[in-house]
Amino acid sequence: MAESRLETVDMFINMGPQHPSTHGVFRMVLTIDGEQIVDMKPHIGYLHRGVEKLAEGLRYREVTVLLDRTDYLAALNNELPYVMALEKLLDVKVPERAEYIRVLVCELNRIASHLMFYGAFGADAGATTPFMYAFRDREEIQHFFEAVTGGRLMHNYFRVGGVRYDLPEDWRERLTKLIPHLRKGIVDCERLLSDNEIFLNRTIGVGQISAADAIDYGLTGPNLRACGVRLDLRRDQPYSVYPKLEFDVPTRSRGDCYDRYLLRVEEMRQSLRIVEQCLEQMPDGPSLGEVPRVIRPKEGEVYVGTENPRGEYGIYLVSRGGDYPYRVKVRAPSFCNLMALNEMMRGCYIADCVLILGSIDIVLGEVDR
Amino acid sequence: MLGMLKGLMTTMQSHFRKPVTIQYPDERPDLPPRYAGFPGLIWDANVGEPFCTGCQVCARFCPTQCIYVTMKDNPKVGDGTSKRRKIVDEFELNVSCCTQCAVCVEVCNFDAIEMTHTFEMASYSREQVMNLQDMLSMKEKGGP
Amino acid sequence: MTEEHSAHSVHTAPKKEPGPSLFPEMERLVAEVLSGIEVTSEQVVDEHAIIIDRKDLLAVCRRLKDNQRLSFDLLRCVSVVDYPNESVFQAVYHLYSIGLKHRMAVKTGIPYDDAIVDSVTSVWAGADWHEREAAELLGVEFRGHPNLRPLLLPDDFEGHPLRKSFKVPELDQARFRRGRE
Amino acid sequence: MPEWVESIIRVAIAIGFVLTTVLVLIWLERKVIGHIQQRLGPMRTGFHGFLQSPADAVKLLVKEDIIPAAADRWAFQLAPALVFVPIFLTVVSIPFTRTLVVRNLDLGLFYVFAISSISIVGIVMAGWASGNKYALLGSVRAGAQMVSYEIPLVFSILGVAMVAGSLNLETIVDAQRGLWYIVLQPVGMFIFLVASLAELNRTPFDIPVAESEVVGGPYVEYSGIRWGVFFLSEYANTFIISALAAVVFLAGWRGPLLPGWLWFLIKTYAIILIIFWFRATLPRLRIDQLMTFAWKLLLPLAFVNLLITGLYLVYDWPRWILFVASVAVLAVASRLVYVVGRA
Repeated sequence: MAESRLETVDMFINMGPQHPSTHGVFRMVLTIDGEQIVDMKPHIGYLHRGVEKLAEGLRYREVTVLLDRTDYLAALNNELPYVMALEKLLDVKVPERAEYIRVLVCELNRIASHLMFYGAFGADAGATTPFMYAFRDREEIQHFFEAVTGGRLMHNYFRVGGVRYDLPEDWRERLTKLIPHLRKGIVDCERLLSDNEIFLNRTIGVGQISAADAIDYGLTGPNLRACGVRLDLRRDQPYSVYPKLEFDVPTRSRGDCYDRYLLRVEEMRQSLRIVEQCLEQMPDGPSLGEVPRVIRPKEGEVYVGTENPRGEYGIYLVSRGGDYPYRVKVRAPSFCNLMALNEMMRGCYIADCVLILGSIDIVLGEVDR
Repeated sequence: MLGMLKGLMTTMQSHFRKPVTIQYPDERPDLPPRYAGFPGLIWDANVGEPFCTGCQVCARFCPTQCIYVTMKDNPKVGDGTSKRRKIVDEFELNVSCCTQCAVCVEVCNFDAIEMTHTFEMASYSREQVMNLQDMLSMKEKGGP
Repeated sequence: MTEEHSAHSVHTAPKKEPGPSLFPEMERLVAEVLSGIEVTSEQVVDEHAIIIDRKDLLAVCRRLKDNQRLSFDLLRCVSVVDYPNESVFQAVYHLYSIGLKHRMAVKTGIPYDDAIVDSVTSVWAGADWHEREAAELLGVEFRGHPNLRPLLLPDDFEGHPLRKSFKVPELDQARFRRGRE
Repeated sequence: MPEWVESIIRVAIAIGFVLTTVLVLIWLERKVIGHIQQRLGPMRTGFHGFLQSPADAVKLLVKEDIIPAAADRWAFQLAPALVFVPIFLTVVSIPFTRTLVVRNLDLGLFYVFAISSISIVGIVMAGWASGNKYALLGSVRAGAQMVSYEIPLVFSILGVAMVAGSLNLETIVDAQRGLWYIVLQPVGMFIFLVASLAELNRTPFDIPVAESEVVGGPYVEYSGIRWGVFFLSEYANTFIISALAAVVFLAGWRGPLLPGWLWFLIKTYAIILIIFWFRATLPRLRIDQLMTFAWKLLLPLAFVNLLITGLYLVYDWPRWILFVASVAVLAVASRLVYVVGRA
């Protein structure tokens, strides 16, 4: 018999929402041909809580509680744009010490978030130990947070005009112990994965996206910088006391999984640098400025974007007077980064799709809000 | 192969380091003073009544609306032992709802509520509610 | 309601006194680039904002992106705000230029009774999900969007939750707990 | 005592030994990996959690046995047995010491590989019968991987058979008097370890059961004791492969001072610990890289090894030449990992 054309049917695979490596309740419907992915359809919304609507029913000071729960791995970084937006509407001056405290805890939170990425990415690649190492170090950061803010993940720490509590008395000792610990932890992490041949084979060239595409899709943060675009709002649109601090904005050129991984490891180092500078430069003074007792901003609207560990976290705050915000729109970095997933996943393997999703480092809490 | 060997050496080294975990129910975590567990009411030992006057500010501001408070006339005002004209009658906190955000502590005008160190919320029922007595004893149980 | 009228009602949506421009440089540049299109500048706290008619939206966006001196290549956010008193939605596009490091906002009004606006996905692919979200949560239709399926809500959900007319039971009631469960 | 009764007793002892070993191995793995990750591992049951595995076994026994509605009932129920039986059959010919062996076969080495490759059928069957796409993917991966790695595995051990001039495991151990075959056959040892890792579905070749991709692969729908049987056979297999490596490359029970069975156990556990160590360190390969690795690197390497061993035998070279040549081959091969892997 001559060649007979075998009729084949596409196989669909539902990855998620209960899949161990979809980083939350994310669902991908994969069309696969053997091990290769033909098509991918993302489904989100399983964690949709309507944060934007709920915020319209809460008083201004309560909204931070909700924003903590959007990107729950970097809660402090989410509170920052909101309080900054509110400060702009209210025209409140923030004392310098408060600004330093904010930067300090934000950068620590960035390290904690990147460590989480590192651990989860290692687990996606099949290595179990990176996860534990990352959590070992992250736990130390959270101990520091417990001492400073009282919370481990949900801090509700930033206030209009400053921060809720001043740093505890023993913060210097705690921090000087924490920094070398983290430095050593990052070295451990690097030695485990960064040069590992299996890991290199798995990640280099996988999930590539060009700089032009990345910008078109609105990627921000480490995902964009891994493509070689040097966009960091801390530097390009300086806010808080970042102009006074010295740090590099690392970039990579290929824009694949490995670059996104390595970039975050490098960012942890830079964040540590910032933390060290905060430790040195921390001025004395009040940690909370002069704030009206009742927060009732004038009519107006403001958009503030800050550099979250995952990219630009923006708050568009509309006030029409009164005790309640009129509209709080959250520009969540993961939400935008996830749009480019399809672009990255073209023609990859099932094993790669897990890695690519991990390398974008999404948090479903802020994708769905 | 070198990269893999490096990784293998790292894991080998850490095998001989001291474990960082604690054996939880036997060993208790070392909580810093600010640690925010569930809120608890503070007892005014001078007068022998809670500081809370049942003004309901915390219930109004609670983002998850897990607090329920009522007030009553303070019986101790009559005999002159207390200056509080109103006092808390009932205080309830829905444990499964409370997110430990500490908004109630912040808005309280009488500094009558504080975040305690009680963080264990496992219970047999979904609707577990802490009433006034629990809220008061919380401070003593796990207090700073 | 004519389109002109709807555009006008948006001008009054958040009432503002016309004051001295906060960003004169930007305003001049934008006016130059958008010559021939009716543009109203607005004073927002920390960035330059323009209000345009919705029929010009695509043209404006394309010019803002392609112009060398503006080159707004990053669409940061698409927000749609509901103003029920004026019977109008306002779509706000926050733009950023990576190369030139400047920012601005473009606003356009969408009347209630004809809630359609052009999709900007052809200009910035990143507008995709933002517009889907807005379409779902506010009930605004984006003309020319490749795939305007619901994004976040359950399939059988009815209504548009981010509209002010949509009442969330928990938030609508007085903020005391009513008796014990 | 008639011979068949003695045989049954020997088999019972061997199987009993392997079953208890499995319990120890599971505990050991959790402890070792725990300490590598700076944790303690199980601590609650017994001294340092020593009773954790029996407790887990009891839990698995009393757990509900679920057969999915979409499953092929018969195949689904039969699969665990098909994985379990061959693995325990191989125990028969593993010599713990010269006397501590169920039955020493002349074709011992051949027998072990012949029997143990049957278990692939069980795994593929489990995946197919589950009526689950993840299980199917996992079992197809398992089939491809295990069949591919069977070949370098067998070829790696062929060198030993050539040098020893026998397939009888006892003879092979005796032939290692004075010089262990790890010295004469380092390439063989390397290929054997790598290929057996793949055969065991262990990191870095745990692709068929990859938790983060196919959520447990062929076993995803199994629960209770059926799943327990898979788990058991996996660890039993780990022990048997390690024991085989100890016998073939590390001279089994041979060693000074200590009794033979202790030497045997020490060597076996050393290899098992290395396997655990790998698991705690390495990430996972991708399926195409895995295939590339097997066919483009391991198999040619095994052939080169055979060639050198053949030349050594034919021309009666001194032993050190074989050693030096093997090390050189290994060095070249480790360099090739880069080149082939990137291709």
